[in-house]
Amino acid sequence: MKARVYVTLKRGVLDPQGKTVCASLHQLGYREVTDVRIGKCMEITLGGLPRREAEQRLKSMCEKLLANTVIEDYRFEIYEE
Amino acid sequence: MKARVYVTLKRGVLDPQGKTVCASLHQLGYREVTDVRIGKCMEITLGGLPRREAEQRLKSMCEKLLANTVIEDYRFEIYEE
Amino acid sequence: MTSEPQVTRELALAHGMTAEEYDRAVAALGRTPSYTELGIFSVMWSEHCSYKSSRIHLKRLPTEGPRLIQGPGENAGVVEIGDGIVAVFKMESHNHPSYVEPYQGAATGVGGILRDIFTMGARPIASLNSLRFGSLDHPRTRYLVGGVVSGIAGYGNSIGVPTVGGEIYFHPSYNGNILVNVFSLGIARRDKIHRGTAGGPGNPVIYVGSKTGRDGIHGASLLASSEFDAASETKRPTVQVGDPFTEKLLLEACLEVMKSPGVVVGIQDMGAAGLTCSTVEMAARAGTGMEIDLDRVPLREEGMTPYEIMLSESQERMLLVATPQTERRVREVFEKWDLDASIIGRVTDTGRVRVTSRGQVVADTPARALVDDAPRYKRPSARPPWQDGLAEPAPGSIKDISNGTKALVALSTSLNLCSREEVYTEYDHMVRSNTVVRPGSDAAIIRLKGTRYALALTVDCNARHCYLDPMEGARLAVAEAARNLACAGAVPLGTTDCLNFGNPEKPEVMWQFEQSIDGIAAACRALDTPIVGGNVSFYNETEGKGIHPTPTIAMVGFLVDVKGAITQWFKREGDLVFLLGDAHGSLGGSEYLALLHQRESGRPQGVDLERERALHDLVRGARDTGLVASAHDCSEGGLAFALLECCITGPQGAVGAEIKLEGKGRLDELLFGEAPTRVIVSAPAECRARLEQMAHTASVPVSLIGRAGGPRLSITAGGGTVVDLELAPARTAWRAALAGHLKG
Amino acid sequence: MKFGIVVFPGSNCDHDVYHVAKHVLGHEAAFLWHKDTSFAGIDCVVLPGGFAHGDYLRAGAIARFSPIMKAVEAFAARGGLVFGICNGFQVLSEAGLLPGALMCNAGLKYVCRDVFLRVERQDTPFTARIKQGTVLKLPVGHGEGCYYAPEEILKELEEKRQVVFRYCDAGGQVTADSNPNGSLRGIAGVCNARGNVLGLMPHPDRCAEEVLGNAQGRRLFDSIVYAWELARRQRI
Ligand SMILES: Nc1ncnc2c1ncn2[C@@H]1O[C@H](COP(=O)(O)OP(=O)(O)O)[C@@H](O)[C@H]1O
Ligand SMILES: [Mg+2]
Repeated sequence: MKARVYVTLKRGVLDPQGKTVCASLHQLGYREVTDVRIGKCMEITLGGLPRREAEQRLKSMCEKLLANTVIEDYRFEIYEE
Repeated sequence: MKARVYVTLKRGVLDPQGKTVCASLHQLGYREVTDVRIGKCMEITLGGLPRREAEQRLKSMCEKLLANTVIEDYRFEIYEE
Repeated sequence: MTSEPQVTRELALAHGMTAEEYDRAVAALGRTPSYTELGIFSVMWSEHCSYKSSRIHLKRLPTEGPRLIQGPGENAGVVEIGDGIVAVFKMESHNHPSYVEPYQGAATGVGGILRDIFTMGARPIASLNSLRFGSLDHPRTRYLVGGVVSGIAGYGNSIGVPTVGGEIYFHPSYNGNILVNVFSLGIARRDKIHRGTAGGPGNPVIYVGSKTGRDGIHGASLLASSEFDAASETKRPTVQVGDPFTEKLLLEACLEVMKSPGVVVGIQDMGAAGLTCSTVEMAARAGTGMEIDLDRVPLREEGMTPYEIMLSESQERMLLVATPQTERRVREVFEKWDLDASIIGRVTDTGRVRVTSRGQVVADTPARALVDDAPRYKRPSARPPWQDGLAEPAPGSIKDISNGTKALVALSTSLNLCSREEVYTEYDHMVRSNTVVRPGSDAAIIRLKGTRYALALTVDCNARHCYLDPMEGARLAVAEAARNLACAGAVPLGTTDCLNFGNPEKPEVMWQFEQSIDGIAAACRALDTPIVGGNVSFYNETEGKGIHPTPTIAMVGFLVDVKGAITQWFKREGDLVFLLGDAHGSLGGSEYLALLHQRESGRPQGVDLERERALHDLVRGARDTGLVASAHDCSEGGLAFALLECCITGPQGAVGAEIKLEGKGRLDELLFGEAPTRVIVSAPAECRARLEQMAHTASVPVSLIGRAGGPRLSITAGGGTVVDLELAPARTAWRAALAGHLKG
Repeated sequence: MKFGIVVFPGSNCDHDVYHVAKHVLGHEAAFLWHKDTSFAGIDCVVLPGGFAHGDYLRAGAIARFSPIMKAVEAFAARGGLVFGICNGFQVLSEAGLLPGALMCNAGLKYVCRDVFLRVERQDTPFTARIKQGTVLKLPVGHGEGCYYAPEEILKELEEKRQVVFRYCDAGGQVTADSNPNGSLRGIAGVCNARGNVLGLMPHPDRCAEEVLGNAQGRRLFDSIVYAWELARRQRI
């Protein structure tokens, strides 16, 4: 079983990277881009747990380690390969 | 229109960050995790282009700036809000 | 426009004001404040911005000296170096934000102190930090250490200012309140110093730097002005994320625009309380007023209210006053660096700060009243009854030792005494290519390019001493900082402090604070090192538990010639080892007692400031005569640990020593007892007579205690070997210990 | 001779290199602003250390698109000397002027300390005064210095002797312990096939004077001057 975890900055939190990349895209001529926000995406491989339990475990991993909930939001999706 | 761009390390390229996160998860008791790979996920907002064109533009943004194709793969999805 | 809440007394209380403070605000205005005005009063009169509990005591600090150009009151202090060059420095705390989000809290702390320096027209060239964390068995400690250190590194490295020194200690009193104190120093031409004044009615007021967002509304000011409790988690405003890249641009642009005289009339960073604090303070300092239009403030988010814009603590922003003739130049420079620069208003002669939004006046407050008429409290203070209980005669029932090797190894690999290399290698301590003595000696030394001058930097505080005896602890902290400078070969130029305490509404905390102020004042006077500025951080308490009083002292020293720099480690086989100062130390308040006997008790040995000063003069004098190869301050861990440090801290590897100590009494006290006014120096054998002669003239005790060389440190006392240690493995263990502790 | 030092927004070691070129070596030096599209009269272009554009996204990724980089590329194509130090190396590799990529340090942390380097060849302008096999002590200061290239590129680099510096221990042995960042094959510096473009992670600019306790970095700059003079004499 695999999971993809997405960790993104909360709305309203400054994203210096995104801002800078956006400006750079403009410079390169991609004027159609109006905003860029950069986050992390993690691909996690997990041993066989029932889906429900896996969901709970992932939630707690995110809260404890993978995301810093003071400034970041997270979401994840579970899938079978 | 929005796009999500995922940039991940190529298979075979060592991902020390993923390894460390995996080890930390073990330490925290999440023994079911067997692998973690960490990549970037970018949320790009773009002004109205036809979808086909948007795809082409995004591809070229990725090749030029958003990914370093020596070490990274990318993929993206376009969606309307 | 969204209508603003009606201002009531209750709302004022919810803003952290007292009923009297609210009445005072109403009186200052002559009417009920608007919502935005209430926000302005509440932040300006918060503890963090107004120093209402500390101001009357800070006045006792010595803030004058022949080299002092700018004392407290500006963004940073200024002292003369020579040849028209000045040093600009200050220290600030960022304790609360760093506990909430360690990486960003520490990072934005560094960003803030750097802005304080370049606001003055100085280029920052070195930083220090002083960190306190809880014990390792507290579940959050490791996370906090990792985050804080990486945050300091992330910001400082990226902006290209070397972090050349600092200190880190662990103690359970910081479990719920870590301390992150950051110091930065810049240099400038004396005639290019800028100040935060809004002179010249009619002059344009220009906003430069990042856009304003909703981050940190009521952040630093409120967070740092009340105790921490579980509710702060929910009350907590959005944490600010630092953007060192933008700050680097801001730094370059500001320095460029300040280079030509007359372009900038006044400039101030937007730190705590953001636009509010900068407009009010700049106008108050100049005795002028200001009119600003919030519609012209560059915003990052939509729909921000005037209240939010005035109180936002978004990072990497500055407020600048130019002239009608120079405003174009300002805009050109900021455009060159791809930064926003927007004229948001004008200086007026009304003495008021008038804020409009969409054509409506949302605030109109007197400037001076907000600063000068801020409440000032002489809070009750009292020596706590438990204080006497701490002074129990130190060794008490503790059994003496017959051999010190094991204890020495334990100390050298302990969390508080082991090498800090694991941390400082994460800081770029070499960028700008000025670092002559890197972290790891008593003081860091940086050269000043284009001159022969150098500066020595150190930051010190032994909070255990301050807990056991706040007045003496503060004196000891200043003495130690000055001693560290002397051991580097430098004369103190000036001092900045960061006074970290618990809740000032508690009489015992206020007593600790007052005692510390008096201790610092006395020591700075005696050692000729005026206070050029500083910071007070109260309310370092969680659920009623306060920290050890921690008045951190950062001191800057001067070397006329960089060639006179001294380091602490033994250099050559065969050099003689001397102890300058009193041989006797005390176990009271020692690291030995705390680590090996879990006792924090006894009186730290006090300092005789006259003798301390004589010792410093002697070390520097001996250096000038070419008589010292190394000099090391002998503090935590006592004589034995200081000797071990002389042996193993050198970057090239260990140099051993054979030491013979005279001394009656307890062996543990002889080896590990602590005392101020002691320095270990090494010198070539032929220097002995002259060094002893100089010491006698200076009335400083001197004893030849051994000789450097060999692969071991061996100490004999009373005819027997009391320490015998092979240094190569001891050095490896000392270096690796911190990483090991932190890995857990 | 005249050094041109590129200033990107976020460059930090531009002044350090300038100081070495002008005040330590006594040669001419000029800053080249990243928005400029051309330069003239420069004999060696240095891309200095720092965090160009904050190193956001990837170190060097944005800087490579600075207008000045076209001119640097053309200069290199004409055989001009181009020296990327630390962030400069990252920019050159992102720009494709040097092979491979610089990734996050294996230890995940920024690392600032002295390392030892083995000089792998003397026949480059940057090492002309340093014997092959010499062990130098230089400081590193980077968070993304782990050199990576696919196996076939590594092979090619070795065949063409493009690896100019490797991390080693004090005795010159390339070991895992002496490698500060996990670089493949201990690679600390590579040049292009022609040998006129060099990227190096450690900082010779931070150790070019005795007052700083180490002047070994000066040997690289002396080499550059020597090679340039040699080339000029040959031209005459
Ligand atoms: N402990 C102290 N000792 C001396 N001066 C102090 C101390 N605390 C604050 N000050 C001075 O009071 C002024 C206001 O400080 P502060 O509000 O911290 O500035 P900032 O707005 O940069 O935070 C500064 O000039 C500062 O140097
Ligand atoms: Mg300030």
